[in-house]
Amino acid sequence: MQKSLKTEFLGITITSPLVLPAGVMGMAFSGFNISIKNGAGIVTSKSLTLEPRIGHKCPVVAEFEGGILNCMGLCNPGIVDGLAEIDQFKKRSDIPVIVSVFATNTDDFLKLTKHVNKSQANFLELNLSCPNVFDEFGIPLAASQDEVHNIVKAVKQISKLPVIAKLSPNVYDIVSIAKAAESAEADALCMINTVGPGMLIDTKMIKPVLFNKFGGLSGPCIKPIALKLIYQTYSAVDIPIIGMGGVTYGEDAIEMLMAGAAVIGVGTAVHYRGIEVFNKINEEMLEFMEENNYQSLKEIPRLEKLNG
Amino acid sequence: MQKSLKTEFLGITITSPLVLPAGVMGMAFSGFNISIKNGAGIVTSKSLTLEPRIGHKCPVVAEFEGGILNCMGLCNPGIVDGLAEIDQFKKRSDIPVIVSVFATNTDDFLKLTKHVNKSQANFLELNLSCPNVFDEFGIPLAASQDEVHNIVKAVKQISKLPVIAKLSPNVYDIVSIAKAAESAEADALCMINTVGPGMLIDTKMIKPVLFNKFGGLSGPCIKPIALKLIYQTYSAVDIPIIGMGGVTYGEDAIEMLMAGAAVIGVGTAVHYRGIEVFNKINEEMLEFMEENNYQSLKEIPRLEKLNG
Amino acid sequence: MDKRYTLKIDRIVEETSDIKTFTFKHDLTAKPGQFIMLTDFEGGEKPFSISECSDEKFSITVKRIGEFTTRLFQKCIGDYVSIRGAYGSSFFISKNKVLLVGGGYAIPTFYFFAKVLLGAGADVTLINGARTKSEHVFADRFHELNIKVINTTDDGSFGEKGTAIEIAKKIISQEKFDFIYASGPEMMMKAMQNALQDQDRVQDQEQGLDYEFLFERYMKCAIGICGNCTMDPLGLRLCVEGPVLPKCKVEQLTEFGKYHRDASGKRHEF
Amino acid sequence: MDKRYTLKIDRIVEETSDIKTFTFKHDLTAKPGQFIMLTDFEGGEKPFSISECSDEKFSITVKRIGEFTTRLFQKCIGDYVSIRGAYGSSFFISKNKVLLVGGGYAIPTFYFFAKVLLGAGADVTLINGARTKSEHVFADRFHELNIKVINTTDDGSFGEKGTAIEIAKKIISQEKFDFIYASGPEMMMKAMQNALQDQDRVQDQEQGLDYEFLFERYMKCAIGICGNCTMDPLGLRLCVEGPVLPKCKVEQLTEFGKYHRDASGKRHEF
Ligand SMILES: Cc1cc2nc3c(=O)[nH]c(=O)nc-3n(C[C@H](O)[C@H](O)[C@H](O)COP(=O)(O)OP(=O)(O)OC[C@H]3O[C@@H](n4cnc5c(N)ncnc54)[C@H](O)[C@@H]3O)c2cc1C
Ligand SMILES: Cc1cc2nc3c(=O)[nH]c(=O)nc-3n(C[C@H](O)[C@H](O)[C@H](O)COP(=O)(O)OP(=O)(O)OC[C@H]3O[C@@H](n4cnc5c(N)ncnc54)[C@H](O)[C@@H]3O)c2cc1C
Ligand SMILES: Cc1cc2nc3c(=O)[nH]c(=O)nc-3n(C[C@H](O)[C@H](O)[C@H](O)COP(=O)(O)O)c2cc1C
Ligand SMILES: Cc1cc2nc3c(=O)[nH]c(=O)nc-3n(C[C@H](O)[C@H](O)[C@H](O)COP(=O)(O)O)c2cc1C
Ligand code: FES
Ligand code: FES
Repeated sequence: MQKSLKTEFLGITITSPLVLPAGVMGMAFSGFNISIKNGAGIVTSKSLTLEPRIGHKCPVVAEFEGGILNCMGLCNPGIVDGLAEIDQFKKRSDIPVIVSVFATNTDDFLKLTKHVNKSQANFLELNLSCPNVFDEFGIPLAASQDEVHNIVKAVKQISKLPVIAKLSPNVYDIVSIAKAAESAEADALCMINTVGPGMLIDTKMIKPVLFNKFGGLSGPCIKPIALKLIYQTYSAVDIPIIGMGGVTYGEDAIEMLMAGAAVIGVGTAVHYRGIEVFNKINEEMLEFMEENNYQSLKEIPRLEKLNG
Repeated sequence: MQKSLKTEFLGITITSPLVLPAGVMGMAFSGFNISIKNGAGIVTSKSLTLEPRIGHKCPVVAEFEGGILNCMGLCNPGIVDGLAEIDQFKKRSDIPVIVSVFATNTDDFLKLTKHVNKSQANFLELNLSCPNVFDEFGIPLAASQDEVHNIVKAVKQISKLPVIAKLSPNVYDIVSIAKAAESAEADALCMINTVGPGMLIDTKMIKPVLFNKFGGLSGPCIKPIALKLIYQTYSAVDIPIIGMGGVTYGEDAIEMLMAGAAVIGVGTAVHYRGIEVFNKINEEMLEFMEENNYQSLKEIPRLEKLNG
Repeated sequence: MDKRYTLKIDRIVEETSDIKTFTFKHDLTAKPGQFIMLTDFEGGEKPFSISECSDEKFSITVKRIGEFTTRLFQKCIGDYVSIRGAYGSSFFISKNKVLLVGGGYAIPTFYFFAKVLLGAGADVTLINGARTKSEHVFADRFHELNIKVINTTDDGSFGEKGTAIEIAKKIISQEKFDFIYASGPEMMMKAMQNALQDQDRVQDQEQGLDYEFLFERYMKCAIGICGNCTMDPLGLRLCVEGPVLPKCKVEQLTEFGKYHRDASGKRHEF
Repeated sequence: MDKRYTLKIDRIVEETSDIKTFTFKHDLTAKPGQFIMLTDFEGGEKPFSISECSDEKFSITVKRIGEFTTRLFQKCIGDYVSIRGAYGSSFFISKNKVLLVGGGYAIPTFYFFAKVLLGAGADVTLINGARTKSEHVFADRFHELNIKVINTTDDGSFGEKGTAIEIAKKIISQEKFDFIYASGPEMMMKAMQNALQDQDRVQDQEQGLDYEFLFERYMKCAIGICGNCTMDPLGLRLCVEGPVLPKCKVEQLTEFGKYHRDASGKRHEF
């Protein structure tokens, strides 16, 4: 039998489990085009906000051994123009689109949801990973069970689309956050967002390399952190997980599946291996299946769940 | 004038600002010997506990792109045998020794301190980075201002040696933790301990690579996280910082200094560049000083402090 | 890993009142058409084409436009700036008869390119345009090369009178070129494309004249991940698949000469 | 980055009731004396010397001792185990007359080594010892090589009667060797060192007989960071600077034949 990467995600059939994650290649409909041409099975928009944002001043990326730092600053053309790009994409393609939205409070998330309801997108992803907004106990929004629960719950009440909660890795107890989202009826989780943040210094000019000083880590070196958090979460919740963080080769994607991911995001690897990375990883996953005698993704086993 | 790496740390003159950090090369007095022969200016013992610990079952290390995971599990011969190794080292060398101790509560830290008071060590380092002990609010010990404050304060009351608090990077607000240690009269801070933890999976055997499943990240890829946390802390406290995390080349050490470190730990790099790494980095720092016309470490500027 | 290099400015040449060439001692090993990202860590990191490049040094030629380039113009020899790259695609190196058409700050990259073309044995004609004499650059440097140079200004104050495109139109109707390269304002390149298409119709060629254009889009990461510089509808990332695009791609670009995206990703008409 | 390889057991040979050789199809590119770390991810990862090594395959020869090796003995052909390495120092490859002295599970690494020595043109004598016939290994394989083999057992049940050291003592007093290599229990190697020192006194040589010993210490990381395997007082990490140590180092080891450290770093007398 022909090995296949076909799978289902929240009821929609996809030809590859690889997801273009939020913010990578992601302002223009043509960024989606080229990603699916190169083998992505789902695409995610840049996180859209109510108003356009030009983001932080450059430099907004810096490389280090094992990954990159970025402080794009959520630059995006705003929800209206952003959705227009998605609709333009959807005119030509039926590949599912996740629209990512970002806000710092429930009201704004609801406003964004209303916009999204009128779009052609397939899924709504809530970027709940903001490290700069705190709840009443001084806990970052992304780490507050209550905030996560309340936002997801409110959005679920009005969203016409399945809702995905995108979680931050920088929390003490990922399981409680994941459960808070699940109990608010999130349809899926997306994890992980960038790690850290971190900083690099130019030793000649004695300045932080990033103008914003700090930026989140992505790329190969965050894979171990992603796998651990995904595995813990998979062991504790029943909703599917979009697993991402450092996936660069087919092996990494298989690790994500074994840790419990339903589908797999490939972001920073676009830099390391070109936009063809999706096709390359698809190919490598098929080779792995061939070597290890799996017919379909479903057959690839998961790790035994953590107890407790 | 001859460029020099000579500097002072808590009143003791050292010939190199490079520190062998806790747990690296560190059960036997001979591990200290070889480190100082290769250019380290200060050595730190493995974190010692009241009783010997054999640590976790192997595999306890795993490599990935940009760093390594380890879950040694605080294996150590116990405080008595550990201090004996230090005393044996001190018979032959006057290079300063930091004795690192680990406990999960104030009482045990006090017992350890009493042992250390009778040893030849120069500094006492409290490993406060345990992710597995929680305070009454469910916050890990390392992230609890109160716990950190109380332990440091109690130890300071009886310690004959200057006390260094070793902080975890995995906290929401490093500044408040650092200030809690400072206000309890810690003499210095040591940061950062390992990041994460993370996990890797063997895709053929469908098992976590580490028998303990999870292990902390160290090595080049954690440098950005270390720099950021050290910089934030340096901007907020007045006590010296032992800066570490991924330092592998002279440039990295200079970055640490610019971020605000007083002296610099070099751990995982011993794997990448051999035990000669201390001499190599010393050499590279001198080259940097030559190129940029600094006569002494003191002349190397720090970044402007963060305000607030 | 792409390394960042922090370099001292080794030489500054004032080309015009608002164009300067900055030279750095550094082995960039770039190809013609590629660019670097340059920052002073004071806010802003911008792409600049390479106007000269050898084993020991390279140059960029910069027009003062806004905040960033104004600050750059205040720097002196010995001041540090930090660069990364070279990035992006480069020009096809023809061995035959080629025409280079450009204007303003976009022409100096052809100086680097012309030398490489000559090394490859090409027969090079250059149209170097500007609005007026005081904005015309690199005339003397191109003059020293073994190429045919046609200087033009819109107002006739230097060289022939007319836009670079008007001159180009004339010359391609008279001479047969194997390859055309253009670098300059987008609407100039659009006009160039029209001129080439007209010429193809006149000559009734099957293949048509082959060409490459050097594009500019707002760049942030320059390493192909942020998507800020993608061109519709192909999703070409100008920082990776560009800035030099071949005819077969250019012909498919629906946004060429129509709109571009700003730092937020919002579209703006030209 | 040192990669980990998860491999199927390709072949298992029962050497004795508690020694087995496991062969894997994998290009390890190891040098004689080096070791791999092997795990089944069920708790435990242990160092094993390489007893055979070519471009296509390699072998280890394992004695069943405790929990880990007992589990390993239950594995079948086709089962996976995971390895990393090869790690550590390797034997000096002499071109001259050499003596290899070893016993038990420590002898098979000399099979790999002897073949390399022969390739280098050395004249090889091997003393292969064991307590009794049923514990003696690799006799037939060594027999096939173009080397001089002396098999010994403590009880005389196979080959000459006596310990490997007793035989070695005799032979070095009779023949002149350029290099001696030993691999086996630490107290055996200590006895060997004493024998060599005695011989040096007898022969009144300036330099003395040169030698290398293969040591064992409790290893955890095998990449030189955890410090579990350091040997006093030099701080040699047996996983990096060892397991093969040259005479000049061995002579300085104060812990040799005296104590070793366990998994906690605690010292234990031999
Ligand atoms: C591939 C490429 C090569 C270039 N080569 C040169 C060159 O050799 N010489 C030269 O003088 N200029 C070159 N530019 C343009 C140069 O990067 C901008 O002129 C410069 O960034 C303007 O900065 P500013 O702050 O002074 O002006 P601003 O006031 O910030 O902007 C003025 C204009 O420049 C555009 N711009 C600003 N930042 C960027 C950016 N990061 N990427 C693209 N466009 C931007 C804006 O859209 C705006 O229209 C090149 C651009 C690209 C994309
Ligand atoms: C460089 C080196 C090469 C070796 N080569 C071989 C070989 O080729 N064949 C072979 O059979 N054995 C070899 N060993 C020894 C082998 O690693 C141990 O015998 C094995 O780990 C015992 O495991 P166990 O769980 O069965 O026994 P346990 O019951 O765990 O231990 C039995 C004994 O083995 C020692 N030991 C246990 N774990 C380790 C470890 N990780 N590192 C070092 N010593 C350990 C203990 O100190 C104890 O004395 C080698 C050891 C080293 C250091
Ligand atoms: C340049 C860049 C921009 C990003 N922008 C967003 C964003 O807007 N919203 C979001 O949820 N995640 C964003 N991310 C995070 C990614 O979606 C992803 O979670 C992360 O990069 C880890 O995956 P990777 O290692 O495969 O890149 C961004 C990442 C990068 C590198
Ligand atoms: C193998 C290993 C063991 C460690 N053991 C300890 C320890 O016992 N106590 C402690 O405070 N830190 C321990 N650490 C953390 C280091 O001291 C250091 O904080 C960390 O590795 C970051 O520095 P590096 O990237 O230079 O290694 C250990 C690190 C490693 C790699
Ligand atoms: S500038 Fe980011 S993709 Fe081109
Ligand atoms: S086993 Fe860790 S240093 Fe040798």
